[in-house]
Amino acid sequence: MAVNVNSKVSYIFKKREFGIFLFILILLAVFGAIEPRFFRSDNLSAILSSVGILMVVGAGQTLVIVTRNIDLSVGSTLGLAAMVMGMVARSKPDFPIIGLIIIAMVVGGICGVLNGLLVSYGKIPSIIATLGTLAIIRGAVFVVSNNVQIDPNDVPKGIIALSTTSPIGIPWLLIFAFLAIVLVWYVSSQTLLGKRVYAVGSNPEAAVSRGLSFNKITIMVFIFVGVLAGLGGVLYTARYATINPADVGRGLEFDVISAVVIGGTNIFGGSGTALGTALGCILIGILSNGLTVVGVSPFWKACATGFLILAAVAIDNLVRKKQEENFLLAIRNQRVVK
Amino acid sequence: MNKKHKALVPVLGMSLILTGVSASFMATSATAATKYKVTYIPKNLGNPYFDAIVNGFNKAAKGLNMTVKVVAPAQAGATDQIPFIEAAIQQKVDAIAISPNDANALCPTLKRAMKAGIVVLTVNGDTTAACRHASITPVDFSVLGKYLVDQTASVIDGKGEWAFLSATSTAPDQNAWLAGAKTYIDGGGQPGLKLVATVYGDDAPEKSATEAQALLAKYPNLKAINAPTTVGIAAAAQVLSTSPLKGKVQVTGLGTPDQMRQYVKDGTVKAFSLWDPGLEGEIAANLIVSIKAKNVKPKAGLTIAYKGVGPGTWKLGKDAVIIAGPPQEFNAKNIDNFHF
Amino acid sequence: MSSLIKAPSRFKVPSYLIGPILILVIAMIYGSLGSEYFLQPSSIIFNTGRYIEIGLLALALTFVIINGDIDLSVASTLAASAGVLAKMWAAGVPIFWCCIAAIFTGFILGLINGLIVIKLGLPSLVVTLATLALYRGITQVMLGDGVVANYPENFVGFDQRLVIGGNPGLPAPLALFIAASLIFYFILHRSNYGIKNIMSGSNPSSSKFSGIDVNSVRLTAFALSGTVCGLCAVMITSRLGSTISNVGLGLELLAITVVVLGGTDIFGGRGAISGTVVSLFAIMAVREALVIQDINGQVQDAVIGLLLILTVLVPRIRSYYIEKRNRKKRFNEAQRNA
Amino acid sequence: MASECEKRGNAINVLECKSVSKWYGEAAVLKNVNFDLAENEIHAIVGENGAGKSTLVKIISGLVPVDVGTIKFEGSDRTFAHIREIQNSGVALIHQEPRLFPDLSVLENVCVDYQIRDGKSKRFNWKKAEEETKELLAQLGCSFSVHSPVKALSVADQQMVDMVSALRKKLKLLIVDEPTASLTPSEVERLFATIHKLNASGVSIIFIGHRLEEVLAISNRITVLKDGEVVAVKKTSETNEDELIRLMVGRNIDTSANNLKSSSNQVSLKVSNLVSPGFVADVSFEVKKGEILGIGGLVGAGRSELLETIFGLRKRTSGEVVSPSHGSLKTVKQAIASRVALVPEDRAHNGLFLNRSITENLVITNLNLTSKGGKRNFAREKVIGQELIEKFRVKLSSASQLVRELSGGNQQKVSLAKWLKQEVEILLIDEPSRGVDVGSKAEIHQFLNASAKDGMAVVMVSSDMRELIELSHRIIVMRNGRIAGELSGSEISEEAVLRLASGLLSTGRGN
Repeated sequence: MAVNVNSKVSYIFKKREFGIFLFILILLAVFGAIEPRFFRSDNLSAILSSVGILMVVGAGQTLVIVTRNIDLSVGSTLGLAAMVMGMVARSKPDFPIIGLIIIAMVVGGICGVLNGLLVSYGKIPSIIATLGTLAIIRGAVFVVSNNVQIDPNDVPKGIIALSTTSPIGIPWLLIFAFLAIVLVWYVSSQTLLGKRVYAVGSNPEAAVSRGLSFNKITIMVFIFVGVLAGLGGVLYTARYATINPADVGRGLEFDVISAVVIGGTNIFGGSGTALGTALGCILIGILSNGLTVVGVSPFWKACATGFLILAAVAIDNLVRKKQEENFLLAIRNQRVVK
Repeated sequence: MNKKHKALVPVLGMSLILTGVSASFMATSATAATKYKVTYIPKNLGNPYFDAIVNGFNKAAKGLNMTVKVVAPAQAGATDQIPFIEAAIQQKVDAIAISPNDANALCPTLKRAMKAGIVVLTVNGDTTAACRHASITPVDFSVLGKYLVDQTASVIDGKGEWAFLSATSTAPDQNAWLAGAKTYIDGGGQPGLKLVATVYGDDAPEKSATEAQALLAKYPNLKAINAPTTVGIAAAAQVLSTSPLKGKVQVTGLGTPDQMRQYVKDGTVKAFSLWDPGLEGEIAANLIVSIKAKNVKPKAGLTIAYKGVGPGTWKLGKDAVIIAGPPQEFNAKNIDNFHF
Repeated sequence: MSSLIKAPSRFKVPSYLIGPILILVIAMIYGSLGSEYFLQPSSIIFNTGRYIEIGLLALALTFVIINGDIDLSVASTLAASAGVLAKMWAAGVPIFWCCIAAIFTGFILGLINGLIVIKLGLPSLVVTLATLALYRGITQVMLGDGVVANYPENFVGFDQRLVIGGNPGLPAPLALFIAASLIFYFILHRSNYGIKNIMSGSNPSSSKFSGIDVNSVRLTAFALSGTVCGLCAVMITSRLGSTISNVGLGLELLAITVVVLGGTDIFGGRGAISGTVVSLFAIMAVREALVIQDINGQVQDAVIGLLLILTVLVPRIRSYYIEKRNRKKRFNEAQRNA
Repeated sequence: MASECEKRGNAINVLECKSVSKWYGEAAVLKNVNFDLAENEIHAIVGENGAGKSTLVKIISGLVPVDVGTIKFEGSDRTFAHIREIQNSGVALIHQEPRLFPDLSVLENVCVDYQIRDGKSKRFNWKKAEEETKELLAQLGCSFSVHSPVKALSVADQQMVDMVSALRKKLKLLIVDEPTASLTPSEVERLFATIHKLNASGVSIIFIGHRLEEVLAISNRITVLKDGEVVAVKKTSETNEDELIRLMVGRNIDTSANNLKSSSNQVSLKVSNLVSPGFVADVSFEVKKGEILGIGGLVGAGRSELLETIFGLRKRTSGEVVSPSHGSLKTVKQAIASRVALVPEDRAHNGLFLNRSITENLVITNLNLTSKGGKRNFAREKVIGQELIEKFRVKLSSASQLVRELSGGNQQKVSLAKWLKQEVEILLIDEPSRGVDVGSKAEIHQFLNASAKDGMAVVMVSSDMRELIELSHRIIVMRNGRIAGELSGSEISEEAVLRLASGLLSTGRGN
C-alpha cells in the first residue's frame, strides 16, 4: 500500500505543471502553423528577454503568494530601483556596473523591508498594505526623480549590454531570470528554510505553534521579492534604456500575478512552484507577442489575452482538481472498500 | 490627561505628513504681485515633451507679469484631468491651458470654466471647438499625417513595407495623424510605400517593445516603423539597436532629441522629427494676455504677432487654431544642436 | 482605563468610522486653508459627480468583499456596458433603451463573473483578474479607436443637474448616491439577504450547514456588482457626453480603496455601508483638498495610499500600547500584593 | 548542568510555575496559578471548558506570554523565553487539532522546525531525516508513506505525525492537550501506549483530558482548575471521578443519562441505499419518533459524512432519504423544510460564525420566524435570541458578544440552540460533547433525552463510548462507509460496538 500511494504522489507532482505546459505547446503549434516566422530565432529570443524581467520578479512573487500574501507594489519597486540606479549612473557615468546593480537591489530590498514590516509586525493584510505602498513608492519615484526621465544616453553601455551579451552567449538578462527561478526552486524544494516558507502559508497557526518565526519568514519573502524587483529594475533599464517616472514598471504587478497564478500557485497560499511560474511567464510572453505576429487585430488582442488566461487557469485547475480528487478517493477507497 | 491625548498622536502625525507633503510639492503658487494666474494641465507628469512646453510657458511668463502653475494627473486617462480643471475654476484663475487627454470627455467641464470667465486654451491637442477659446497646435495636424508618410519614405528611399506604432487607440492627436496618413495614402501619396499594420504600444515601453518585435517577426520585408510618440519611438529604437535587423529596418517618427541621440549616433535611426514644443507654451502665454488685457477675440482669420517668439506672426485658422510652426527633422548632422 | 472603553455615551461612533471621519475633517481643514472656495457649496456640488461613480462601485463592491470575494473587473464591466450603450446609440436606438441595455449588460457580465467563480471553483481574485482584461478587450473590440459622442442634450450633463434647486442645492448624482446608500444599507443590514451575505462571508461552511445557499448569495452579489457597473456606465456617459474604450480605466483600485478604508474586512464577514459612504467622502475631501493645493496626481495617490495604511495600522498600534500598559499595570499590582 | 540535576535527585521538579496570571482583554483566564511537575511524572490537568487549562499549557510551552508570574524549567527561568528556545529545551505541545501543514508531506511536516546546529554543515540531510522518521513511524505502528501529503491522512494518522514531530527532538516534557477527543478507542490505546513508553524513557508528561476515566487511568497526579484558579491538586490514587467532578463544577451533578428507552413505532426518517462515493456505501436505516439512534464506529468510518449526506450537503450518487410526513429530501433546503436539523462535529468550521455575535448566530437559522417579506425585525430577533440563550443557559456577558469569546461548552450550546425554534422533528447530531466540559455535557444529554421524550427523533454520532451506550435506544455501527451491524436492547455493550467497529465479528479482541 505504502509503495502504491508513494508512486501516486510523485505522479501528481510530476503532472503539476503538465496542464500549463500542454497549453503552451498548443499555443506554439497554433501560432507556428498560422505564421511560421513566429519561430524565427530573433523573435523567440525577444520573447524570452521580455519574459525575463517577468520571471525575475515572478520568482519572488511566487514565494510571497505561497505564504498567503501578495505584493502589489512590485511594479513601483522596480520603478524606484531603476530610477535611483539611473540617477546614480547619470551623475556618475563611471560608476561600476556591479555597483549599480547592487544599488538597485538594495533599493528594492528596502521597499521589501517596508512591506514586510507592515504585513508582519503591523498585521495589515498584504493586499491592503501593498496597495498602499504601490502608490507611496510610485510617489517616491516622482519625488526622487523630480519628474525628469532618464534618457538612453544617460544609461551606461554596460547596463544595456546586460540585455544582449554575456560571457556564455546567452544574454545576462536570461541568465538572471534562470538563476532566479533555479534559486527559488532550490530553496523551496531542497532546504528547510523553503519548507518553512511553505509551512507558514499552509497553516500559519501551526507554524507559530511549531516555533517557526512567522514574522521573520514573512519579512524575508518580502525582502526577497523586493530585491528581485530591484534586479528587475536593472534588467528593465537594460532592455528599454529609458526610465520614465510615470511609465517605469507601471501595471507590472498584474502581469506578474497573472503569471504566478497561471503557473499553478495557489492564491490562498501553501503551494506553488518556481517551474510553474516560469511557464506562466512564458505563456504570457508568447501570448502578447504571438497574437500580434499571427495578425490578431490590436482591438481583439486584449480580449483574446483575457480569454486565454481564463482558459489556461480554468483548464489547469480542472485537471489538477480531478487528479487530486482521484488521488484522495483512491486513498479513501483503500479504506472503504477492503 | 496623557491617556486621552495619546490617541491624538496618530492624528497629529497624519496632519504633519499631509502638510509636509504639501509644503514640498506645491507648485510655484500665485503671489499677490502677479496680475495673471494661469494653470497649465499637461497630459501627465514626467513626460519630457510637456516639460518643454512648460519651459516655454515660464520663459514667456517672465515678461508678462504672469504666474504659471503646472498640475497633472498620475495617468493620461480620459477623465483624469477633470479634477484639476475643477480646482482651477474654484481658484478663479485667469486662464487654463490644457493638453487634453480626450477630445470630448473634458468638454462639459471646460465649458463651465469658460462660463466662469476663464480663458481656456488647448495646447498640443484639441477638444471640440466650442469648449475652448483657441487651440495651439505644434504643427498643422491636417498635414502631419502626410508629413509622417513622407518622412517614412525619405528614410527608406520611397519603397517598401512599413508600419505605424501608435500610442493608445484612444489618443485624439494620434488618431488624427493616422487618419491623415491614410487619406494621403489612399489619395495616391507615396505609392512605393505599403502600410502593413497599425499597432498600439499603449505608451508603455514594455508593450511598445513587444509590439515592435512582433512586427519584425511578422513582416520579413518590413523596412520601417514609424512611431509618432516619444515612448514608442524610443522603445522601437531600443529593440532594433539590439537586434540583428539594426540598420535594415528603419525607425522614425516623433521623439525628443535627448531621448533619441543615442540611437542616431549608433546608426539605428537615420532621422526623426519633432518641433519646438516650447513655442506652444510661449504663444499660449502671450495669447492669454492678449485676450485678457486687449480683449482680443480669437477667431479664424485673425492675425497675432508676438515679438521674439518663433516666427513672430501667426494667422488663426478654422476654429481658431494656431499652428505654432513647422516640424523640425533631426538627424546625425544636427542632433547635437538640440537639447530638450 | 475602563472609563475609556466603556464611555457612558449614548451614541457611540463605530470604530471603523473613526479613521475616515478624522481624515475627512483634516482634509476639510487642509483644503479650506488652500482656498476660500473649497468649502463653498457650489464647488462641492460640481465635484460630487465624479466621485459618485466610484462611490456606487464601492457600494456594490462592499457586498462582494463582505461576501469573501473580490471583483477586480468592475471598471472593465463599466467600460463594456458603456460600449454597448454607445454602440446602440450610434445604431439609432433611443437613448432610454440604450441605458437599459447598458445596465443589463453589466448585470450579465457580473453574472458571468459569478458563474465562473462558482461553477469552476476558482478564486474570484483570479477570475476577475482575467475578466478585467477580457471585458476591457470586448470594449476595445466594440469601439476600436472610435469615439461615440453627440448624445442628446437632455441625456448629457446629469451630474450638473440639481434635484433640489437653489443654493445650496442637491445635485442629482449626490441625490442618487444618497438613495443608493439607503437602499444598500437596507439590503445589507436590514434584509435577510444582507445577513446571509455577511454570514457566508464570515464562514461559508457554517453557512452551508445552516441552510444558506452560499453559491446563490455569492452569485447575487456578483450580479449586483455588475448591475451597478452598468448604472455607472450610464452615469459616466451622461457626465462626459462621449464614450471611448478606455473609459473608467483604473477605477477598480479606487473603489477597493474606498471599501477597505471604510473598515470592510478584505477577507469578508465584516463591514458596513456606513463605512463605505464615509470613506468615500473622506477620500473625496482628501483628493479635492490636494488638488486645490496644487498637488500632482502621483503625490495624491501616495497620500491616499499612506492614509489607507495608517487607518489600518494606527488602531493596531494603539491597542498594542494599551494592552502593554495594562499588562504593566497588572504586573505592578501583583507585585504590590505579593 | 547534568551533575547539578543529579545532585538534587528525584525529588526536584522539572517544571515550576509560580503565581501565574493571564488576562485576555479585560477577562482574567488564569489567577495566581501555581503548578509543578515532578520528574518522570504524568500530571493531568482537568477542569471545565474555560477553566484555563489550555491557556496554562500554552504559557508553559511559550505560545502565549505570561502577564504575571514566573516559570522555571529544569531550574532555569523561562518566564519570557521565546517559543523556539522553550521547544529546543525539550518541551513539546500536542494539541487536539493536529498542528500540521496540509500541503507538505509527512517528512516535511516532521522536519520543518528542526534546528541545524551551528558549526555543523548547513545543509539539511534529508536522507537521514527520512530514515529517522520512518523508524519513529514504525515504532508507533503507522504504515503510511513519509512522502504522502498530510492532507490525505486521517485525523488519527495526522495526530501520529504530530507526535513524531515532537519525538524527533530530544524530549523532556510532553504536553498533550485533549488528545483523545477525536480518536477511537483503539487509537486511544495506541496513544496511551506511546505515552507510557515515553514516560518510561524519562519524559515528564502533562495530560489534559475531559474523559475522566482516561485521566484516572493514565496519571500520577491531578490538578483541578476552576475559573482560572487551582482548586485542588490530588494524587490519582487518592481520588475518584465523583470527587473530581465536584471539584471541577463546584456542585454535584448527575451524570447518568436517565434514559427511559421508550419510543413509538412511528417512523420519522427512512434512509435507503444511500451512496456517497468514497464515504458512504449503501446505507439503509430507519429512525422512529422519540428514538435516539446512536451511530458508532471509528473516526473515518463515514459517520459524519453519512449525516451530511442525509442533510443534503454531500453529493449522493444513489439512494433516498424520506421523511414520511414531508416526502423525499435531497437538498439542505428540503431537509430544513422537513424539520431536520444537523449539529456538526466541528463547530468552529461548520457550526458557528465565530466572528459574529451570539444573536446573529442564533438568528441565522430562524429568519423565517424573525423576518417578514425578507425584512429583518431586530426586536423579534432579540426576543428569540434571548429565549434560546435562556433555554440553554448559555453563559455570556452580552448577546452581542462574539461567539469566539465563549467557552467550548457554551459554543456547543449555541450550535445546538440555533435549530430549536424550528420545531425540529429529526435532529442529526455529530459528537454532541466533543470538547465540552462535564457540566455542559450533562445539560446537553438531559436536553437530548427530554427532546426524545417529546417525540423528536435523534440520530447521534458519538465516539464517546459511554455517551453512546447510555443515551442510545439503538446503535448502528459503521465501518468503512457501510453498516457493520445493529445493536439494540441488551445487545448494547462497549465490547459489541468495538467488535463491529473494528471488523472483528465474534472472535473477541485480537490483533
